[in-house]
Amino acid sequence: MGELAAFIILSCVTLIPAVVVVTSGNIVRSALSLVPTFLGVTGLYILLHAEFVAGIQILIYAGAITVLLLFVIMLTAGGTGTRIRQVNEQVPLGAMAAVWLGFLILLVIFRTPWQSAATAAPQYNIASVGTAFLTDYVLIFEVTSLVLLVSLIGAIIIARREE
Amino acid sequence: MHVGLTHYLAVSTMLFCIGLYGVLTRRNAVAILMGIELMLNASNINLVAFNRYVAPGAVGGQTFALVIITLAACEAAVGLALVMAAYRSLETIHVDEINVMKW
Amino acid sequence: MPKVIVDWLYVAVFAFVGTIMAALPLGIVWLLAPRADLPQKTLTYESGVIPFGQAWAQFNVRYYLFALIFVVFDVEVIYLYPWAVVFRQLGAFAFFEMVIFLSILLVGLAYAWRKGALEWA
Amino acid sequence: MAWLTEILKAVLLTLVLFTYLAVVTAMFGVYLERKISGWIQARLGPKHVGPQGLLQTIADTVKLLQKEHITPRQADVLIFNAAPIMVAVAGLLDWVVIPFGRLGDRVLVVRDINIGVLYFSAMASLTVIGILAGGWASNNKYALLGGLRAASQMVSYEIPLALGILWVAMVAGTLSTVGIVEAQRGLWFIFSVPPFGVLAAVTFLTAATAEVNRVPFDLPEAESELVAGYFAEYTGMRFALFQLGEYAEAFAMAALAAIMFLGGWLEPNLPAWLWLTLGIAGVFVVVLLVVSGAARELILQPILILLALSTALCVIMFFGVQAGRSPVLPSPVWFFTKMFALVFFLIWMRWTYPRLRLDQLLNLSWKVLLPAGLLNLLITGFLITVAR
Repeated sequence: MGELAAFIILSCVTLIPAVVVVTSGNIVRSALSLVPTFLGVTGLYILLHAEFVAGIQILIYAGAITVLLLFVIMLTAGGTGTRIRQVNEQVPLGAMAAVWLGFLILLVIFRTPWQSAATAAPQYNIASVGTAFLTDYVLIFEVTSLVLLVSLIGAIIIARREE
Repeated sequence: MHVGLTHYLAVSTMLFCIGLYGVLTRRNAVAILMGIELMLNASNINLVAFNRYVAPGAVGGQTFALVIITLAACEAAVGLALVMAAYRSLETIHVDEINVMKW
Repeated sequence: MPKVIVDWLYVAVFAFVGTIMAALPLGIVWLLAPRADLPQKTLTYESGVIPFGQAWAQFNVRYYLFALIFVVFDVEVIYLYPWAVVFRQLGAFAFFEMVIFLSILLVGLAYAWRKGALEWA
Repeated sequence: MAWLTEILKAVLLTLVLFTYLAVVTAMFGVYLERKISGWIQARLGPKHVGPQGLLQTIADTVKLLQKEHITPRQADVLIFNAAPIMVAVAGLLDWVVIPFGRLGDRVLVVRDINIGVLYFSAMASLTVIGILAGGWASNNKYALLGGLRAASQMVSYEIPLALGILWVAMVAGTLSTVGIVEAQRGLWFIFSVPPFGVLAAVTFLTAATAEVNRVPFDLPEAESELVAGYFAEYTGMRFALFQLGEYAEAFAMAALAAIMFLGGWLEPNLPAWLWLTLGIAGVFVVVLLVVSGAARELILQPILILLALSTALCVIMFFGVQAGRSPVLPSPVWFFTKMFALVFFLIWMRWTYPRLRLDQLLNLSWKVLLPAGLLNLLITGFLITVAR
């Protein structure tokens, strides 16, 4: 009962601001609406007992990526974007594509007999995630740092060109 | 009623489609990136939900969710650097106005 | 109820009730404070000079560079958290994995430093 | 209906904690700041409202409640109103994981979240969005510039802050704040693995000062250049909410530093003779000051008061340890002593160092604190690995 209520509330907290993100005519409001969406997703992670992922979600998505987006908005369009048309001429097409794809995926999801193994909630902790990274997924772990390095260098080169 | 795997998958599908709609209909490159972030979040919900319901003993899903968060951050950093570069040479960040291949 | 759920239930309640509590004084002000709309008063404050143009103009691109480097290193930090908790149990192997991880990233820092992305000029 | 009782308890705790923040950190914090600033500049500070001006900030709050809210014509009203609330709530959420002490088996903490310190830094990072939003929504050049400056400064120092936290997490082997305090039963972390504990503490405190935009890192608010920066357009209670968030966060940083490096609520474990020596030394200095007449100097009076208080503490501790009581004083006393000592330190720094330039500020973060923090982590990790 309580779980379902929490799930419904969190879904609304996630989905309603997400709609604002893609429909608002004011780009800064769009970017700020991302924050409740990300926090709602954090709540869903908590319901799934993935506490560490939830903490990272707040730290990276809400605390870093949103800030980066806001910076770029303020450095380029600024608030002047508020009076400029934000959508292209593909709105009906895009809406149709999104609804159709959503319908198909939902159909697949509801018709698939999922094998839910879990009945009792598992207890995850940060130590198991850390152990997984440092033993089973060590290659991913090291390659991640390469990806970070490459994107850092690439982004610096692109952003600083012509200076 | 019990909250099961399908509930999470349904929410994540909706989030994914909202993000897709944003990507398809926005003119502003930053807004398109926001749509992509929403889609990546949707995929993360899927990963963590599958982890919890299908393989509750392991943490593979959570690990992959972390990797996707990392990739999302890299994507945002590089994508937004491209936006800044485009803005400085073309003075616009609307993708339907960026139509030269060389400048 | 599992501990995780209770913990974060508290966090959610704190955020919700905290928002109400923070908005409360604004409501009290709405009741108590005088209101008089004068055109001069709602003018943007620029130390008495009549403002020109919009504030929503452009600023230096360097702000973006710092935000960019921040995001990359913030992501690096999220891998340090689980490592810090478990490296003691996993021994030397885990330690050297982190040394490799960090040295690759330090190359990035050195690159940014060398290219002057860390300068404010 | 277990969850309903939990929600009720949570609501009650929110009310308690919010009141604590409003009264102890915001009101008393502002009072302390003004009083100590006054002392350092050889003036009296607030004096007229209540004994020693204690009620000054309450009067100020009542005044602020009657102030008109001015919304600039060109502002984005919704975001303009939401931004101060967001900053205040982020300041409140920091306190969920701060343990105040321990009575018997109960730890006085709202929730001991498993990922405690990670949670703390995640919540602290939310403040940036509120500040950026407030600066933008004002549609004022100074406010936006201040907001951008504040945001770039706060994100720059978030990494060294996290490195300081990580050092502690590494040595303690846990992220829970209660676990971190318990791990310091033998030795406070500032003294462990010398001198790297001190280095981590310095990294953390520097980054924390910058994170809460205090002098010498107060460029975003620089009242002489930016007319208060991102809250230039905020009046009355909205302005007060920004201040509340800022003081809540500053105190939370001091509290976290006390928890991570100074043993939180744990009592210093010193032998009786040391307490006695400290006490006698304190009494000696106080007597010397009074006899020589130096105590009549205005600027020495606060020092005299602080000295007398710590001397009293030493004497109490001596008799307590002699009587074989352990712990001598209730644990929250120690927590608050340490926290207020760090708050005093922050205010003291404010009147000691000049404001940094923007390039110096960024250099300090990226070229000094970040490499130092990373090396500190690696060397300490190496030492711990070798010691095993």
